[in-house]
Amino acid sequence: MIDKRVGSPREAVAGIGDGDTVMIGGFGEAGSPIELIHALIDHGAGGLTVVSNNSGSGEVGLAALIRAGQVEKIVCSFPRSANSMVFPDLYHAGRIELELVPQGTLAERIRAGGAGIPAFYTPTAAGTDLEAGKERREFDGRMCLLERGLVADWALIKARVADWQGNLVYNKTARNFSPVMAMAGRTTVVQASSVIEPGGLDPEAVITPGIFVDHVVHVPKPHHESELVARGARYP
Amino acid sequence: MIDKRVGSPREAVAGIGDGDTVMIGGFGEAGSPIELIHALIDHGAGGLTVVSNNSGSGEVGLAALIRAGQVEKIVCSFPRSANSMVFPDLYHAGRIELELVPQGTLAERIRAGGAGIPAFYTPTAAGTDLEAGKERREFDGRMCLLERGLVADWALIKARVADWQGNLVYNKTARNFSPVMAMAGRTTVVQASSVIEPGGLDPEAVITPGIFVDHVVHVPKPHHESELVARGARYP
Amino acid sequence: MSGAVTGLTKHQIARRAARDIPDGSYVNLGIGMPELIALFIPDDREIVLHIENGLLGMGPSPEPGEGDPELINAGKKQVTTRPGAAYFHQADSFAMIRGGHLDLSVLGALEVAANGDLANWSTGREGAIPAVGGAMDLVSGVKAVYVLTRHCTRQGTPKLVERCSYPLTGPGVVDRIYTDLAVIDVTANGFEVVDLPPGVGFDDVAARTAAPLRDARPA
Amino acid sequence: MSGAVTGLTKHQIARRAARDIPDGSYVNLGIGMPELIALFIPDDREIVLHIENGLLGMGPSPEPGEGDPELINAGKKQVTTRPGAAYFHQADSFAMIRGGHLDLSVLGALEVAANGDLANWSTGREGAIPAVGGAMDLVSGVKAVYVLTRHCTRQGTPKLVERCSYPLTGPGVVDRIYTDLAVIDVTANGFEVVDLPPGVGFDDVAARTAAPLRDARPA
Repeated sequence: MIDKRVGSPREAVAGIGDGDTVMIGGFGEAGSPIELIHALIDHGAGGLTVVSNNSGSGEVGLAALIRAGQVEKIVCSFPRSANSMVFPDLYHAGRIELELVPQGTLAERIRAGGAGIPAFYTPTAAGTDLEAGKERREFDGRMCLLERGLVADWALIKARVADWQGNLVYNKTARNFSPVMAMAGRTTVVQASSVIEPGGLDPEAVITPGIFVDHVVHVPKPHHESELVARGARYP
Repeated sequence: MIDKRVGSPREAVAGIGDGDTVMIGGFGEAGSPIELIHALIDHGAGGLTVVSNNSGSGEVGLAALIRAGQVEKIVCSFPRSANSMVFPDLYHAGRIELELVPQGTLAERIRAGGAGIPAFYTPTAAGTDLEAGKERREFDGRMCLLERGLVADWALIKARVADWQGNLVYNKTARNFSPVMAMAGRTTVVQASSVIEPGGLDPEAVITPGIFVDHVVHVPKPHHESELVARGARYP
Repeated sequence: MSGAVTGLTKHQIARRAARDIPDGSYVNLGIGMPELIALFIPDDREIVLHIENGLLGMGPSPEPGEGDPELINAGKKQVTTRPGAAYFHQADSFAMIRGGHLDLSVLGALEVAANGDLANWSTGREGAIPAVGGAMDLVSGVKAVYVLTRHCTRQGTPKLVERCSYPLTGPGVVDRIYTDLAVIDVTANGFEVVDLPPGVGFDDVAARTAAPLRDARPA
Repeated sequence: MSGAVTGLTKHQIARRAARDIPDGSYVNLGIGMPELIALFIPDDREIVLHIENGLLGMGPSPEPGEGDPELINAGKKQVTTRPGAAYFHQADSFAMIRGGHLDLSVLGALEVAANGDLANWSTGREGAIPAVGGAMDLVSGVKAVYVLTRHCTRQGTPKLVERCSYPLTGPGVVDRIYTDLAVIDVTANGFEVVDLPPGVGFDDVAARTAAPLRDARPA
């Protein structure tokens, strides 16, 4: 029988090791697997490379993971937030490395990694400062850059419903990076608000097939990052 | 108002010109837009390059289009069929050109074309006869081939339900190439068994967003190719 | 420089731009002034709004208390959906952008150059946190790029220039600029004024533009 | 060559291979003999069958009259689904394959070489219609590749060879071979027999194999 359920966020992230690369879903708070991130803070693995579109807000979730000093490098399209100085402070202190990637190139690099495509060409960022160090090549009269697929040791994502086999559906724009990160993570962990028996999801409407998922954790009422930030919460 | 409905398959394909490239959905009969293909036969455009996974069966649908002499070249992964000599006869007579592409590379090239990726590297077919003429390059110790994105003047596909804006859902394994062809066609025509008002599809379950679709034709009871072939039908 | 001139408010700029978006367009509105365009789409047109974090068919802001923190736009504000909406993941969203499926991207600017170069992601200032988001993808992929911006900075420095001094978002990408003082096309011959609001003269605009300007208004 | 020997039927070969597929595996079964494996999955195991035309969770053939011509497998035969099934498009399906997400691909063969080279898509014969389907994607992407085949052709020619004479599907890709006469691992040292059916001796197999063969059966 295929049953990918584990009992707690703590168990789900227990295998993350120092120096691992961890993809973390979400665009802002939408889709951010905040309970899994907090479990990773408790777990304590350090020297991590985090791949995530943003750098977190307030002092919870991803911002708290960064503040805890566990993140050595972040691969990111928009590491600025109106309400968090965690990343800027560490960045200015030279204590965290940033690889800045255009959002669409980031998404495509993650998909490519998950799809076994080692590299692709894109016109995005050609002729800008972000082409530094990248191979340039013209196709059909347009200058393009060679971009590499991204894979990660772990992907931590959030879903609305998971079945025991790891088939997933998401909630609205919280879907964002999660389906491609699920593909690119060697081990993919999902926290789902609802966990059901196989057969409960319409096969036509499954967004992430279970083959991409390793561990399913039931987190019935996940925190909303904006609510935690609004009331000045800190983790831990 | 956005209303992409047109009155008939004939109107939907009327713009196809001699020498155009036409992607045609389907894996075997599943997803093959047979009424649109028959309309293209009636329309008569010739010198076409067809991109499709197979070469048709019997003497209806894609096989009939080929037999009509309208196809100059086919880009295809599996142009053999147990019950059709249409393609083999023309191929042996030197009257149709074949570009043979592994199925996954074909799907990825179509997606790449639709996604604005001009080229990508894949390990598929490296070290085989199908690498002839392709650029080789090693990534992470694996030999890969450079493959180009594919776009087409037209994509002809079949869906289960379309709304007026062109949002689509499919039927089971008839989905196959249609979503990526919808992306890669400059003009995408869909025949749908059911056509409904916008708002009738669950936004979480839409497979092809309407942005990829240009014309929607209602074909309430599409023919099944295998049934036509079983009774020896020919088109026209 | 000519004397004081009163141009459009930011809402008026957005309204002016909205007038030019054809019925049936698929449009991405950038954060800030471009977002305001959504308020001014004429009733007789259906424009499908794309947000790059994964939605086609964005509707207005929710009523207070009705929103979902997981239904947000690129500016991370809560939004709603319209009939015909569809959700998709980031790679599919940027396939739409990069693949040229969107008709129009409307963005803000730090500077626009007469050759269409756009700078809007970084001041290049020492110590600033670099952050690019989807801007480079949008300008390189979408069929047409409009810029909405004040004609000059708060300090009065022209934002329309011969050559950008800030790092580029993309080279040669801007098609048209809507400012408080003018509607300006970016052409092979540089900036061309195609429309002016009441009370603004061509010379007022030329005096506040740091690049040659042609008057291309219909006679 | 040694005398007549009776090996396994094709159903018995499929049953033997099914025994070795671990619980919880994601598996793609090629057209022909590999398809038969689906009939012999032990009751106490859950194996998720992938079909490259867009389904995970393939079930058995439908009852007569119950099938849907749009729910077919790669061999274009009608199938059903199991609880937990999911449909997806071709690019996503081959992302699973190419990205190394499937545990096992089981394919037929024209020839397998001692270095793991597989030939199964073309006889290279003049005038044959070349057709490759998903075979090259499968062998280059999936974590493990098993071959199910008769040990020799109908003419008695060995299919396990030093070097393939037919065009390759992929170089160095085969991990294990199940034939009517043996289970053979492809190792850095070439072919190694790991199991024999009752009534078949190592020498019987060696005599019908056109490459060196080591006996690696557990003592």
